[in-house]
Amino acid sequence: MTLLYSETEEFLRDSVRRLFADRCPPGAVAAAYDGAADFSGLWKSLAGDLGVAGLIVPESLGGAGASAREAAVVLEEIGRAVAPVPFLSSAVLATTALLEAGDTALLPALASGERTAALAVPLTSGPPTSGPPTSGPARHAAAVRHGDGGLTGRVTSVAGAAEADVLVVPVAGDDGLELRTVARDAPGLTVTPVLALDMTRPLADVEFAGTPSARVGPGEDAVARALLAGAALLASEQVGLARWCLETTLAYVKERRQFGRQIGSYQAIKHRLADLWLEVGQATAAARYAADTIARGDEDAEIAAAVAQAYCSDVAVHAAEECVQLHGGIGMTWEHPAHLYLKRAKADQLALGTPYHHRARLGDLVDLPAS
Amino acid sequence: MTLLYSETEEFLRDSVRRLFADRCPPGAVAAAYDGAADFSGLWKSLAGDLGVAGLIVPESLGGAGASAREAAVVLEEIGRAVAPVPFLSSAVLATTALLEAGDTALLPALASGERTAALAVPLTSGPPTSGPPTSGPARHAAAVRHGDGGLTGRVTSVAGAAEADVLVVPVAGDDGLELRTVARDAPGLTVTPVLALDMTRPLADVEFAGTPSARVGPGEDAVARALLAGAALLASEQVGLARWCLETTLAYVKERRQFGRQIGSYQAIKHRLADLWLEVGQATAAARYAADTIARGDEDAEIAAAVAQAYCSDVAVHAAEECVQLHGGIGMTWEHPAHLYLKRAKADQLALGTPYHHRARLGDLVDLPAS
Amino acid sequence: MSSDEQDIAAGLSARVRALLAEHDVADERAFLGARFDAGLAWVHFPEGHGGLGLPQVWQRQVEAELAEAGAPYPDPGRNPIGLGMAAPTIAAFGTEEQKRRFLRPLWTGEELWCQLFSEPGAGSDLAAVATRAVRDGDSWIVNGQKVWTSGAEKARLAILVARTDPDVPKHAGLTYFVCDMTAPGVEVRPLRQITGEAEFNEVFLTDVRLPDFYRLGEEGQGWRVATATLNNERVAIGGAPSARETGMIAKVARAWRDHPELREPAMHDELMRLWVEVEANRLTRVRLRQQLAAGQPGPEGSAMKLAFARLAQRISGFEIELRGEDGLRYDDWTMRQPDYVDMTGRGPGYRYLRAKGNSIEGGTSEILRNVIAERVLGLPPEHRVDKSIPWKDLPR
Amino acid sequence: MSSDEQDIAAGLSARVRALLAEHDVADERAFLGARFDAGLAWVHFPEGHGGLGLPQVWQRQVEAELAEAGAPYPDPGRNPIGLGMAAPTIAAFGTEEQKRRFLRPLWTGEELWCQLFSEPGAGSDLAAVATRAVRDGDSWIVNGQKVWTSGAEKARLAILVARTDPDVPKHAGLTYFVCDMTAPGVEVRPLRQITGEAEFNEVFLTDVRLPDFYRLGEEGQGWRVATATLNNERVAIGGAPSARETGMIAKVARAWRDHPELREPAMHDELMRLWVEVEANRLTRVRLRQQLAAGQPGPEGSAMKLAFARLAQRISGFEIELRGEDGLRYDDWTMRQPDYVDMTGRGPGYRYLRAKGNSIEGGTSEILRNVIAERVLGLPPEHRVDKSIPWKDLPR
Repeated sequence: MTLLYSETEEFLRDSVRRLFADRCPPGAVAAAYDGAADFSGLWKSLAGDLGVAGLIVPESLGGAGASAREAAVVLEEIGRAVAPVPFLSSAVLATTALLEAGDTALLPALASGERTAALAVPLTSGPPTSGPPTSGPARHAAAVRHGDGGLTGRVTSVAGAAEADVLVVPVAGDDGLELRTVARDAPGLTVTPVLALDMTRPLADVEFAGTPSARVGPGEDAVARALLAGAALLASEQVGLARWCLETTLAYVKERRQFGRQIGSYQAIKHRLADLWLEVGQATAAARYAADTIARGDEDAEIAAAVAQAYCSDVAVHAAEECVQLHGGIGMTWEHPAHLYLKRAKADQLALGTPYHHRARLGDLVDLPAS
Repeated sequence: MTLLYSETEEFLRDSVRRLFADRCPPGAVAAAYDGAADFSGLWKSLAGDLGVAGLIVPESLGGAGASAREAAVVLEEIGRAVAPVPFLSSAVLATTALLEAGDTALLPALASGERTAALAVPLTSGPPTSGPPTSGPARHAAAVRHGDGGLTGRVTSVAGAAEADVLVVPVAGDDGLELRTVARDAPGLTVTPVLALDMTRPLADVEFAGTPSARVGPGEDAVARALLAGAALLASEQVGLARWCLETTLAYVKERRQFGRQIGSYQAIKHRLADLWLEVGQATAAARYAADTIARGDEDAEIAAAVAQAYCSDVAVHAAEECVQLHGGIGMTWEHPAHLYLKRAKADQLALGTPYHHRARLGDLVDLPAS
Repeated sequence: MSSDEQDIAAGLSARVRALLAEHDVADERAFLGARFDAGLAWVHFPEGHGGLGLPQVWQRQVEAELAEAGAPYPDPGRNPIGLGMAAPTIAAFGTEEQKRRFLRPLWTGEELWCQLFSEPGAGSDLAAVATRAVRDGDSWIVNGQKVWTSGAEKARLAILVARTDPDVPKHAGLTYFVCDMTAPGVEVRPLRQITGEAEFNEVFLTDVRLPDFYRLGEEGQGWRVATATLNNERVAIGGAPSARETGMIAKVARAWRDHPELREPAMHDELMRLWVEVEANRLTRVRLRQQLAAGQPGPEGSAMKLAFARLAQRISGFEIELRGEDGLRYDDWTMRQPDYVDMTGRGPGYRYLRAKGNSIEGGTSEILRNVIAERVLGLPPEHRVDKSIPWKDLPR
Repeated sequence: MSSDEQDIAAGLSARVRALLAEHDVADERAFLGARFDAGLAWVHFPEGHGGLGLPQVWQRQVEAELAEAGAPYPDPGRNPIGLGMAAPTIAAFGTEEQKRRFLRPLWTGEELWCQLFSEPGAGSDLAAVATRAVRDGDSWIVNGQKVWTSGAEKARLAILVARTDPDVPKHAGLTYFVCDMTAPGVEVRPLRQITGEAEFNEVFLTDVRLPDFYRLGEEGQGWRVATATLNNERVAIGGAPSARETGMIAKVARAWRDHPELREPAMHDELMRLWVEVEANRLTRVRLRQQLAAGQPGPEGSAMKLAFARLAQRISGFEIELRGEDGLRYDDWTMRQPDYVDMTGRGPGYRYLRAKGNSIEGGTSEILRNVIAERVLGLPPEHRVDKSIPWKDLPR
C-alpha cells in the first residue's frame, strides 16, 4: 500500500493537466453558466485521445486495465481545472456499475470514448451501508420500475445524463434491484437539464414513460460498488480543487498590497493559510488511501471512502471559501475564476453523500453507533 | 425588559467585588485543591454581612425581596473571582426549590445566612423539558425513596452538600415527586466529598440509609423551577468568568514581549481576541436576558435559559482556554490563576446540562425537533 | 421631559400639523420638497437646509407624527448613498452654496447619488486611491478607475475621492469631490458578480472635468472627509434588532419544519448551534439599542457586521447541505442589474453566494477585527510602512 | 541493494554477532558500553564515539538485529534530552575531547541530561535569554533563571544557552555550554503545573562556575548551535504513525462503546468528526513516512505537532462533556514529580489539562504556524524590530 504517486501516475497527470490548460481555461468553463458552451470536444479528447475513459476497464474489454488510483489522479486534475467533463459520471459511476453487473456489451465503447454513459441516480445518493445499519439505507431505493410496457419512473438530479449516449438505470424488479441500459434516444425517455449551482457538472431530471431497455445484470451490488467507488474517488477531485484554491490564494496574497505591505505578510492571513495547507495535506493522504483501497479491493474501502468524503468535502469548501475571501472584492466577481471553484466545491460536498451522511455511516462501520 | 444593569445592581456588584478582592485572592482559592482551605468565613460574610443569601427570598420570609437579576450580578462576580462559595447551590438551587414547594420554615434561616442548604441532585442535571419532549426527560428522576424507615438511596456529585447544614431532597413518593429536608447531621446520612476537576465548587456523594426527613411540599415543579433558575443564572457566572479571562489576557498580551514586540501586536492574536471579545459581549446579552425572564416569570424563560446555557458555557471554556494558551508557559503553571478559571469553566460547561443537552432541549421548545 | 423640551416637542408638532395642512401627502415629490423647506427633513441639519439645528433625537418624533398621517418618506433603499452618506458629509463639510445646490434634490429623490471610493488597487486600503485629479484653472480634470459602485447607472451625482498630490504621504494627498455622473468621460460598466447578477459597476473616468465648486472640503483634506462619510456608513450597517428567528435562520428553520424528510439527525446540533448564535446576536442588538437609548453607546456596534457576516455565511452554507437536491439547484444565472437586493430572497444557492460578499463589502471582516482589536481593545496597531513616505514612492 | 550496500549490511551483522557473542545482554550497562565501543550505538556518529561514520539509515538494521537477540537498549523516555538533543549537538559541534568526555556515559545512561534553554522572559523567543555567562580566566561565571526543565532533579549535566555579549544584537551574543548540574550555585525547584504535578523545574543559577572546556562551539555561536539542537527536537516530535484509533481518540471511542447510557445523539456527529480527523492525520503520517523512505521528505512533518495539539485538546475537551459526572471528577491533585508522563493515561480530567500544554511546549502552535507560513508557504516574514539593535537596548 502506498499513498504516494507512481511515475506512471505523474505522467498521466501531466498529460491531463496540459490538455485542460489548452482546452478549458477558466474563461471557457464559465461559459457553462450562460448555456453557451459545448464541451463534448474536450471530453472526446480526454476520453479518446488520452484514453482515460477506460482507465478502470480491463484490457480484455478494451480498457487500460489500470485502477482507481489512476482514475483518482485524473480526478485531481479535473478538480484543479473545474473541468466540465463527465469522467466521474461515465468513467467511474456508470463504468463501475456495468463492470460489477457483468456487462461486456457496452463497456468497450465506453472505454474507447466512443460512447458516454450515466448512472441514473440522484447525484446526492451516498453509498448504502453494508451490514446491519443504524443510519442510512442498506439498499439503494430504485425510483424506476420495469413492466410489460417498458420502464416507468423518474430520477432527478442525474449527473451527466444530458451528455450521455446511454443511461445505466437501477430498476426495481421482482428479484430485487437490476441494472438496465437505455439509449439516450429511446422512445418515452425525457431528459430535462437542470439549472444548477454548479454548472460544470451538469445535472438533468430523467423521466421514463414506457421506455424500452436492456437488462445487464443484478443491480444491488453494482449500484453499491459504483456509489462507493464514486465517493472514494470524488475525494481526489476535492483535493485537486482545494489545492488550486490554496495555490492561487498564496500567489495572490504574496502579490496584493494593502497599507503598503503584501497582505500575505499579515499574521492572521498567514495562520489561516498555514491551517488550510495542513488540511489540504491531510486531505491528500485521506483521498489517496481511499483510492488505493478501491484499487486493491481492500476490505477497508468502505471506511476509507467514508473518511475521505467526510474530510475532503469540507476541506474543498473551506479552501474555496478562503480563496474568495482572501481575494477580497475581486474574488466576488464573475471575471475571476474563484467562483467556479466555490460552486463546484459546494456541489461536491453534497455529491454522493454529505459529510454528515458519511460520518453517520462511518459510525456504523467502526462500531460507534449514534445511539 | 432591560438587559442593562441598574444602579442598584452595580452597587451590589461593587460590594461583592470588594469582598472577594479582600478575602479570596487567587492564591487563597488555589488552596482548595490541596484540601487545606476553609471558606466558611467568606461565605458567612457574603451571605450574612452583604445579605446576598436572601436575594431572591421575599421580604416576608426575611429575604431581600430582590430578584434573579440581582442574583445574576452576584454570580458574575463569583465567576470573576472563581469564588468558592455555595451561592448557586444554596441561594439559588435549594432556595428556589423551597420557595416553589411552599417552605416557610427553613427559608428565613437561609435568607439570613444562618444556615446553608443544598439541593440533592447531581450537578450535571439539566432542567427537564416542559410539554411533550422528544429529547431529554420530562421529569426529574428521583434517586431517593421514602419509606417507613426513612429515606434510602444515593445521589452522586451534589454541589455544596458538604458545606450545607440542610439537604433539600427530591424524593419519589406515591403521588409523584416530593421535596423533603434532611439535617446534615441526621442519622443514616453519609456525605462523601469528591475529588473534583473543579474544587472551587465542591461536590459530594450523598447516601441515605434510613434517614429521617421532613416533608416540605410537592417536588415536581420545585425541582424543575430550581434547575431552570440554576441554568439561567449559571450563565452569568460563566460571563463573569469569561470576562476575567479576556481582561487578564488583554493585559498580558499588551505587556509581554517576544521578538521585541508586545505579543498583542501580532495580528493573529489580535483577531482571536477580537472574536473572543465579540463572544463575551453576546454572552452577556444572552445571560442578562435569561436572568431577566426568570425575574419577571416570563414565559420565554425556558428558551432564554437554554440559549444562555448553550451559548455561555462554550464561551467561558473558550475564554479560559485562550487565557491559558496566550499566557504561554506561565498559563500552564499552578502559580498563575488561569488554571482555576479553566477548571471552573470546564466544570460549569457540564453543570446543569451540557450545551449539547440545552441545544437538544431548545429544539423541542422552538419546534425544531431532532427528527 | 424638561419644560424646554416640552416647548420643542410642541413646536415640532405644530410644524408637522402646518405641513400636513398645507400640502397634499399624495403628491410625493412636492410633499417631500415642502417637508424639506419646513425644516423637517433632518431636524439636526442647519435651518434653510432641511433642518432646524436641533439635536438628532427629535427626528424620531417627526417621523412618528408624519408616519401616522400617512405622509410619504424617502425610501432609503432608493437613494442609500445620497441619504446615508452624501447628505451628512455635505452638511458637515459643504459651503452654504453647496448645501443649497445639493441637499434639496437629494432629499426629494430628484437626484440619486452613488459612491466613487474603491478602486481595483484600493479596497481595504482606501487611502491608496490612484485616481488623479489635476487642477486646470477653475476646474479639475479627473482620470482613473473606480469599482464596486452600486446604483452608478441611475445616479446623477457621486461622492468621489481622488489623489491631488502624489508627492506627499498617501493620506495627505487626497481631495474629496462631488462628481457629475452625466459629465463627458464618465463611463459606467456593470460588474457581474458570482451570483450572476451585476449589483455593482465599474466606473471609468477619462478626462472628466469638474468645476472647483464640486470640491467638498479643502484640497488635501479628502481623507478626513471620507472618514466622516465612512463612519456614517458603519453606523448604518450596525443595524437594528429584529424579531426572533428572522432573516437567514428563518429560511433554514422553515425548511427543517416543512420537510421532515430532510432531517438528518446528525445535522440537528449544528442547526441549533446556529439558532442559538443568531438569538444571542439578536439579544446583543437589543442590548445595544438600550445602551444607546440610555446614552451609553457600547462598542459592540462595530462588531455586529462581523457577526452578521459570519452567521449569514455559516447558515447559508448549512442550508445547502440540508436541502439536498434543492441545494444543488439555482434559480437564474442571467446577468442583470437588480432593482433591489434581498440577501435572504431567492433560492438557497443565491443566498449562499451572496452571503460571501457580507465579509468583504463595507469593510472586510479582517479589517473589522483589526478595528476592534486596536480601537476597542487597545491592542498595539499593525506595523505600517506606508504612512510616512510620499505616495509615489510606495511599492505597488 | 548494491554490492557496496551488501558489504555494509554483512559487516554490520558480523559486528552485531561479535558483540552478542562477547557480552552478556543481561548486564544492561556493561552491554550498552560494549555496544558503544563497537560503534553500534549510533552508526552515523564518528568512529571512536559510538559510531562508524555510516549513513543513518543503517541504524535500523542494527536495532532490528539487536532487538531480535533481546539485547537491552537505552530507554528513550529515561534520557530524552541526552539522547535526542545533547548527543547530536555534541557530535556536530564538540571537540574530540568533549565527545570523549560526554558521549559514552550519556549513551549508557550513567549521566542523564536536561535542557536549560527557556527562561521566564524567553519562551517562544529563545534568542532573548538573559542568563549571563561572564568569562573569568579559564572559566565562566553563570547567573540567571531557567524554566521548563524536565528531569533537572535527576540530571547530571545540562545543555545551556547563555548570553555572553549584551552589546551586540540578540542572536549574536549567545554561547552554548554544557552545565554541570552538581556545581555549587545550581538550585532546582519543582514547578507545579495545572495538572497538580510538577513535570518540570525552575533552575536558578547563581555564580555557577563552568570550565571553558564546557563551552560547546565558539563564543557568540550559541544561536547556531541551539538551532541545530531544536531541529533535532522537532524531528523527534514529528512522531511515527500509529495504528488506527489509538491515543486520545481510543479513550473516547471506548467510553462511547462501553457506556451506551452516555450517548447523547447530538454528540455523535462531533465524535465522528474527531475520529475522521484523527484518521486523516494518521494517514498523513503514514504518507510522510513513505515519502521519507522514498527520499522525498515532505514539509508536512512540521505541521504534525500542530495537528496533534489541536486534536488532543479537542478530543479531551469532548471526552469530559461526554463522560458527564465522571468528567467532573479528578484522580489526584497531589503535587509530585512523575517518573513518566503518559498524556493519555490517568483520567479524563488529567488528559484535558495536560493536553493544554501540547500547544505550548516545544514550540507554540502560533510559532509553528509562523514557521509553516514563512518556510513552507513562502509568505513574507513578520516585521522584526529586534534583529538589528544591541540586546541591551531592546525594550523588555
